[in-house]
Amino acid sequence: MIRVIVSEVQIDVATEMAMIEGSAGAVATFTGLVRADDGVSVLDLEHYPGATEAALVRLANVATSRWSLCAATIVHRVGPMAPGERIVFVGASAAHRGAALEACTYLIDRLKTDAPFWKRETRGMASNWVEPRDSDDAAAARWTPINPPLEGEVAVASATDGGVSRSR
Amino acid sequence: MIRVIVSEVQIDVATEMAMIEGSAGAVATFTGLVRADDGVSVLDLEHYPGATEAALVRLANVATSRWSLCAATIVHRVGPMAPGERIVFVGASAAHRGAALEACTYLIDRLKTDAPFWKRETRGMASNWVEPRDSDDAAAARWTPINPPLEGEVAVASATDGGVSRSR
Amino acid sequence: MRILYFAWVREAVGMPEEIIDPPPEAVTVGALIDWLATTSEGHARAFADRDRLRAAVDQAFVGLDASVRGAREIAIFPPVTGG
Amino acid sequence: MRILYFAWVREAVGMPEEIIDPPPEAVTVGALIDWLATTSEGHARAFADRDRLRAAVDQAFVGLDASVRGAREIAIFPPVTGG
Repeated sequence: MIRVIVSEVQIDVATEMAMIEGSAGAVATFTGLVRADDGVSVLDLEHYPGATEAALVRLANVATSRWSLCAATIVHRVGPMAPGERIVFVGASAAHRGAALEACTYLIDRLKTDAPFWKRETRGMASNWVEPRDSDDAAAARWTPINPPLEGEVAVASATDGGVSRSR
Repeated sequence: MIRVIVSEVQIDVATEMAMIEGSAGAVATFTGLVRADDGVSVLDLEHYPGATEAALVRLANVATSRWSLCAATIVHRVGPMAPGERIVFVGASAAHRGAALEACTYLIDRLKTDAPFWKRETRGMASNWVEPRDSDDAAAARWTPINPPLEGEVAVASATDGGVSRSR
Repeated sequence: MRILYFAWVREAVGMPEEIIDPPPEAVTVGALIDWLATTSEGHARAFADRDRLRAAVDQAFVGLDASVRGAREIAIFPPVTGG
Repeated sequence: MRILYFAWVREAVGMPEEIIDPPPEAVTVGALIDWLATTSEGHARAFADRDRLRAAVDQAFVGLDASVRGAREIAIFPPVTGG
């Protein structure tokens, strides 16, 4: 089961955890938050509606094929958010832990380089666009060569507050 | 912050997630569940009271030192549980995702070999003790050599339904 | 042809999107950017440093040497920073 | 000296713990197990295959060649299977 949500609404991890657990034996998750300790008062997330959801669905599908996942979830917040709030939640569930943990790392590593999001930080009166980190490119690159997405697996998701839920 | 709980009470991941997030930028978690699809009707977890909590606190402390974590949480259920229920939840939070993800994998890999728990499965009328898996030994071994626990970091935790919460 | 801009590219250009009718020599994304840079000071500023630009043709990430032939939607933006 | 048993070792021995007064030659965990195995059929059955046994002395995991000198609590159990 692939679940992709791009939304201005706060991320509800309890709901996401419950949805991804299903009948799997192992669930690994990653949550990225607006750090409360580095002086940022507002983090703004801009994205490319349509292309973003398609990229995330493709990513979730590739991970599901590669690690035989029971489920893959990607929830990404957009718009303005405050320190301590969740920016992104990714989760992978599988029969055993190795697959879930590896797929979870893959999802967040590739999301950083493969999905069209842009962060702008506000500190005091100053706003600036976040520069990409070389370490993100390196983290994403260690997963190549990847299996190409299977034909017909790439769905274009709606850019609404709802999400895309596809059964496999 | 180290948080270790060994309890017969169901694991509340929403609470655990909220507690571990704190002011960190990155949280990685792993949840192990009683698989709902392999014929097990009851999973019983036996443990060594006192020694278990000490082993888990030691593990959380080693991970916290090695990856400079903001927080490490280990919650392990004991007693009888049903398919779909959570057996274990581990979480690691850090400033950046690499540390959180690696520490999370370390915590669950080492928990499998370093903490005195024993699983008994009931299928139909038959009960049997689960045999250890060679792959668990291999997964735990790839983390050695580990930093030894620091002097004075090993606290003996109570074996009650509460937990051990230690500020660092 | 629809052109979309994001993040600081959007801010420098001064608009989130525009409909353009590029000249026939703009056969690649790079050549299209060359031409767009001549259309206003904001465009010139946005496109001054090619190393900081990324693009998508019909919502697929591509290099600046990719063809724009037959494309309906071109997006030009900085390196992504999500997650 | 307090001896604890867990999992199928506990079931085979027939009790979760016992207080014993081992003979002086039982200086290691292995030697203690040798002696315990003579105390009942259940003990003998529990300790038949040494490769399947693990131990802790005063709550620290040890090998079967570890000393029991001065120990207050010895635990004998199968390989662990938590998580």
